[in-house]
Amino acid sequence: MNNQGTFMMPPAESTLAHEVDALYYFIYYVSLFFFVLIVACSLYFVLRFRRKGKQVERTPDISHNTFLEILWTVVPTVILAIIFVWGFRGYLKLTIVPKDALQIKVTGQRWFWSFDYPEGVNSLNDMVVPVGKPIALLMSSQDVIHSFFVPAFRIKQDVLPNRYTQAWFEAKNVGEYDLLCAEFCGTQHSSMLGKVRVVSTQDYNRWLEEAVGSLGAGMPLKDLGEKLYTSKQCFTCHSLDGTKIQGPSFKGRFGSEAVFTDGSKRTVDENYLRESILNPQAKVVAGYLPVMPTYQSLLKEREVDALVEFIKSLKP
Amino acid sequence: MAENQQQHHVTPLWVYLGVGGALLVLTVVTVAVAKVDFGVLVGVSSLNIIVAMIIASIKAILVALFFMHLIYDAKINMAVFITALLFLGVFIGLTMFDTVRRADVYELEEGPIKPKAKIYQNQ
Amino acid sequence: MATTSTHSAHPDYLQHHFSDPQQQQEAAKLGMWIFLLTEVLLFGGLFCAYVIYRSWDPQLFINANKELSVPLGALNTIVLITSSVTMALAIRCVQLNKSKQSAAYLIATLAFAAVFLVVKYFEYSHKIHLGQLPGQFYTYTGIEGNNPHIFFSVYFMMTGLHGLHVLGGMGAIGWVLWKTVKRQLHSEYYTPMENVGLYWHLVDMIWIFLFPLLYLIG
Amino acid sequence: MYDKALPQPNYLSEPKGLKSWLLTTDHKRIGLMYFAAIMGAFILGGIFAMLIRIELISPSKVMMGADAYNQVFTLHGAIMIFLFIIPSIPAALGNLILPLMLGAKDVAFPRLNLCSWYIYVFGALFAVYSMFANAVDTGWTFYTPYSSETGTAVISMALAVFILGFSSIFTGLNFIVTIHKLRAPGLTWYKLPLFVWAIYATGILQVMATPVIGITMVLLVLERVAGIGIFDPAMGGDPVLFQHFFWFYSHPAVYIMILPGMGIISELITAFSRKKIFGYKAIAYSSLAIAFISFLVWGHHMFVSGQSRFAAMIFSFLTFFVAVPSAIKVFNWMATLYKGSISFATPMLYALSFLFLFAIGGLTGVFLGALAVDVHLHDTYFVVAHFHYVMMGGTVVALLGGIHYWWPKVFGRMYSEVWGKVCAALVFIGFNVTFLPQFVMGSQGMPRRYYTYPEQYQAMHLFSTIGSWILGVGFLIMTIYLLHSVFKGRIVGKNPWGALTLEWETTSPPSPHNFEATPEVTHGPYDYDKIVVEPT
Repeated sequence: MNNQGTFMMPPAESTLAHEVDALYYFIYYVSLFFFVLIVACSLYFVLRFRRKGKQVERTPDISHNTFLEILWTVVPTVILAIIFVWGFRGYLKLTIVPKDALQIKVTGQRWFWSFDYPEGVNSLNDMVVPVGKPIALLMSSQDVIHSFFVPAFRIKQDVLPNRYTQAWFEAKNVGEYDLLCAEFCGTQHSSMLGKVRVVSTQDYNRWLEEAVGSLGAGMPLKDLGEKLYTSKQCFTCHSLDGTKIQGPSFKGRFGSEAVFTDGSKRTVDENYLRESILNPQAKVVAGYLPVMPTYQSLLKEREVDALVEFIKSLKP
Repeated sequence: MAENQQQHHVTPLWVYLGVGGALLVLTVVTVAVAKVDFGVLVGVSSLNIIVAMIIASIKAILVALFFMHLIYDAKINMAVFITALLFLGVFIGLTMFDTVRRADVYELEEGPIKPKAKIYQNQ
Repeated sequence: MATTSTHSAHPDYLQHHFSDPQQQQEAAKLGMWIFLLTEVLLFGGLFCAYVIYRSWDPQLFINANKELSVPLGALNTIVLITSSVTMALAIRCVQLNKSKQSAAYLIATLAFAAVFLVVKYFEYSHKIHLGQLPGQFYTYTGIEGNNPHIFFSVYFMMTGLHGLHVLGGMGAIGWVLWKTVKRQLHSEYYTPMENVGLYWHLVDMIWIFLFPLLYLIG
Repeated sequence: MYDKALPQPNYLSEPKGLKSWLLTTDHKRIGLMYFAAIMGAFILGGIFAMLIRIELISPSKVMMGADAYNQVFTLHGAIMIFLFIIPSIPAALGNLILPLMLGAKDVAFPRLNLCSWYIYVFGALFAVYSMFANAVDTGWTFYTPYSSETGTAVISMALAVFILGFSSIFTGLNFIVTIHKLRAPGLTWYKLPLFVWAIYATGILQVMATPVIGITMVLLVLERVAGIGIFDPAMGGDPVLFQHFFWFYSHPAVYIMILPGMGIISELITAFSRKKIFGYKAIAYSSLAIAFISFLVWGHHMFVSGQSRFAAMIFSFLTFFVAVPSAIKVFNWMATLYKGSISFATPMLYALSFLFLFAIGGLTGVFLGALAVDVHLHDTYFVVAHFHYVMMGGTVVALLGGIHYWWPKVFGRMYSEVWGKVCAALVFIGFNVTFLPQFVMGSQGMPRRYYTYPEQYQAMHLFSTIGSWILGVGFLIMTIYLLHSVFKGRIVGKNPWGALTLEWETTSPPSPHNFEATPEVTHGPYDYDKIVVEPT
């Protein structure tokens, strides 16, 4: 059942999406009916009773019509009551998380999403979930309010810094769906995008093992560092070719002289790199804003070493 | 619109002194009552706050009616004052609908995650 | 100014667009009451913050409340109530054309207001000395419960804003006192004093609610 | 057609001198000064709007960076709302027309009226200052904790809002007392024009809602300056509480914007179909009903903000009650057209386009009121399109209708009818072209306040930008012919439209004291069945 979505709505990919669409289109057609009624009536009256000629004549004394007024008060109220009840029932289904859901911890922070799986796997901006299984999202923010919004699943929930909020969905089809931030959160609010990759259960399990596996030995540090450079979103702020984005470029960084905002100087060595990863606000290079979030809980010991190795390997 | 004698209402002296005395007595009462613990009424944190509020409301009504001449004045002024209190109640009441009922479905949505959000820890 | 109102004498205090003094006084009083409505809702925001934070952490409010001195609060309440009484008597005297007595009562009201502010000054300096201040300036360690500074944020916001209104009230009373001494207010025209009286009674009424909420918890 | 000089004495020419204008207590002059200030704010806000639309032509950078874009859309929102649309109809047209409609010499407190204008200018200076002191980038909603930690000039903009709030309170207070106390003899409540009922309801809203935004802004400033931590999550505060404080004012504020617009539409529809209003009491009481129910529904702005589900249900339920009075009004206006004698002067074109646009705006509000659908539509371009349809399609179109309707009364000269119709068409077409595609973008999932956006919306954004240019052209031409008519327009008599409300019984422009003798009210405001007045 290919699901292209309609003119007004994106593809309905979650089990509840079609219910939201059903209510949307019910309101849409009721509104269309009343809108056409109002515009047609007004147009007809305006053309039928337009002023002909210059002379001014009296108009009839129609001051009110009790029946008509009761009608157009009661009918809208009844329709609105129906919409309210339908909307509230849908809302409860959207927000009450089913018992057997797979729980993923979502953390929103300034300008990327990080997902922690029960098995200890962490991925940034890229949530891999099995198809046909309810997924519960336990969400919190590290700094300002963000909002977890997946149009295809029709779910949206603000992510608050001081409280957990929850959302859930069950994807119907395998595929890749956009994840956006819907609450204004600063400079890169519009590029705080992510992907929800819905895969078959086997692929999901294979991905999980491979992800858990990569935590352990096997890959040489430099290659692991290069993989982390992309998967941990370093590329959004630090380039490899010398261009300045939100942060200094990694190209030829190692061994060069760094001048900080407070004017002090220091050569870039392993300790400085390690400290800048785990505690970025400690020493901020002059000309840059202290907006880098801490990776304290996001990187394992081995991953920090891998990143340092990778940065060291980027000769000028 | 003839220049009739403006019938400004002059409140008799004993009314002012009586109301003043009543207010002072009520202040003493409310301080004394605060020391007595009325125990906990179901649903409300403690009965003390209700008693304290009742006494304060009596004092406020006395001030409004006699000192602010609401009892002698045009009814529109009374209506304005009551509307103010009504909508103050609406403001607090509806906000409480949210803050008190946050844990309706899930306990974890109630209290703060941890006293300090991460961003401030390393500053 | 050709006004068609029948009576000849056009008192100086009557503004051109009102037809008679009665209408002007009622308009002024209604305007004042609407202004008092905005004051009630301005303080309402703080009362709402108080109620919400107390409902979240009642125990913290009870612990923090022990730091406030009830005698000083009660003294302030009595001082403000008597200042309300003297204010009401001042209006009564001006209605009976006893300007001298009215001026005396106004001075008494100013005195009581000053006493109120002095007591507030002692309370604040004591808290500043101990470090019981809102937000980041909170350094006091005697209260257990997380974020005890929330109580003092609410306390300083409410009593601070109320103190500002007392100060503003004293300015207004001073202005009315000057007009009474200048014989501009008399039994025919005392609207300014009446409106300042209304404002002063509202300031007193807000303190009547503040006192039990902040000082007499649990 | 007689081309004589303007009737002397009129409030425009006498007394003379700049000082007489700056220290005037004449409600008509204060109204004109407000009108000038408001149109300046509208142009400023409009420029920001055009910048946004140009930037959104393509997902990548067109002319400004992300920070600049965030500041531009914030300033567009803040200036348009606090400096233009809230004071526009009550302060400008209300000051000019309300006392005339009541047969009064002036508002109840003329000095307070002038003081509220100066407070408005003082607040506007704060807003303009914060524009140049590295602007504000929090959106006009100032949500904490972002607004309490961003480096931009949030403090001066918050103080601007705080000060502008007082200007709004004093205007509302002034009008409520004026309507209660200064009605001409014989002018009972049910003989009042519906514009007066609408201004009365708006006054109630201004007076009761604005203090709460005042205390909210004070708390926000203290949060940034003294770090009191009431809204700061790190110190035990709750950002959702800020949203409650903010929206308790901001939802009644959207009714402060639309109610006066509805009042103008009642005047226009009756005057130009020359027919008694259908359901006078229904429209009058629905204004008051909107005023009171609007205080109960603010939570529908926060359905997905982490609010409790119980509160979400209560707010959604109450939101549907606030929709009913608006629907009643639209049906009553439509019924007024029945068996009228309808002329298509420019104000009537604006009234008819109001019916069309406000119907769309109101009906799309129902989408956002239904809980399940709002979860998908919240904070998307669907919401942007909804509130532009109601605010611009509703209030601004009604304001333009009101400006054209009372233009001869205020200046004594008539604008060019041909250009008026051209601009009305341009505004109508440009508006729809700009905002209709945004409904579709929004429901497809395009979030609000996005500097770059997914590729699939590019065509619709381009279409919308072209619409904004048509709108811009429409407003430009309108400015030209209106300014031209102030000096060279055809001079008109007392009642160019043949309407029956009191303001048309005095000269245009009116004398400094409005009426030679206090008018005796004998007939209702819309008794077109009893009285025929020849337009002069």
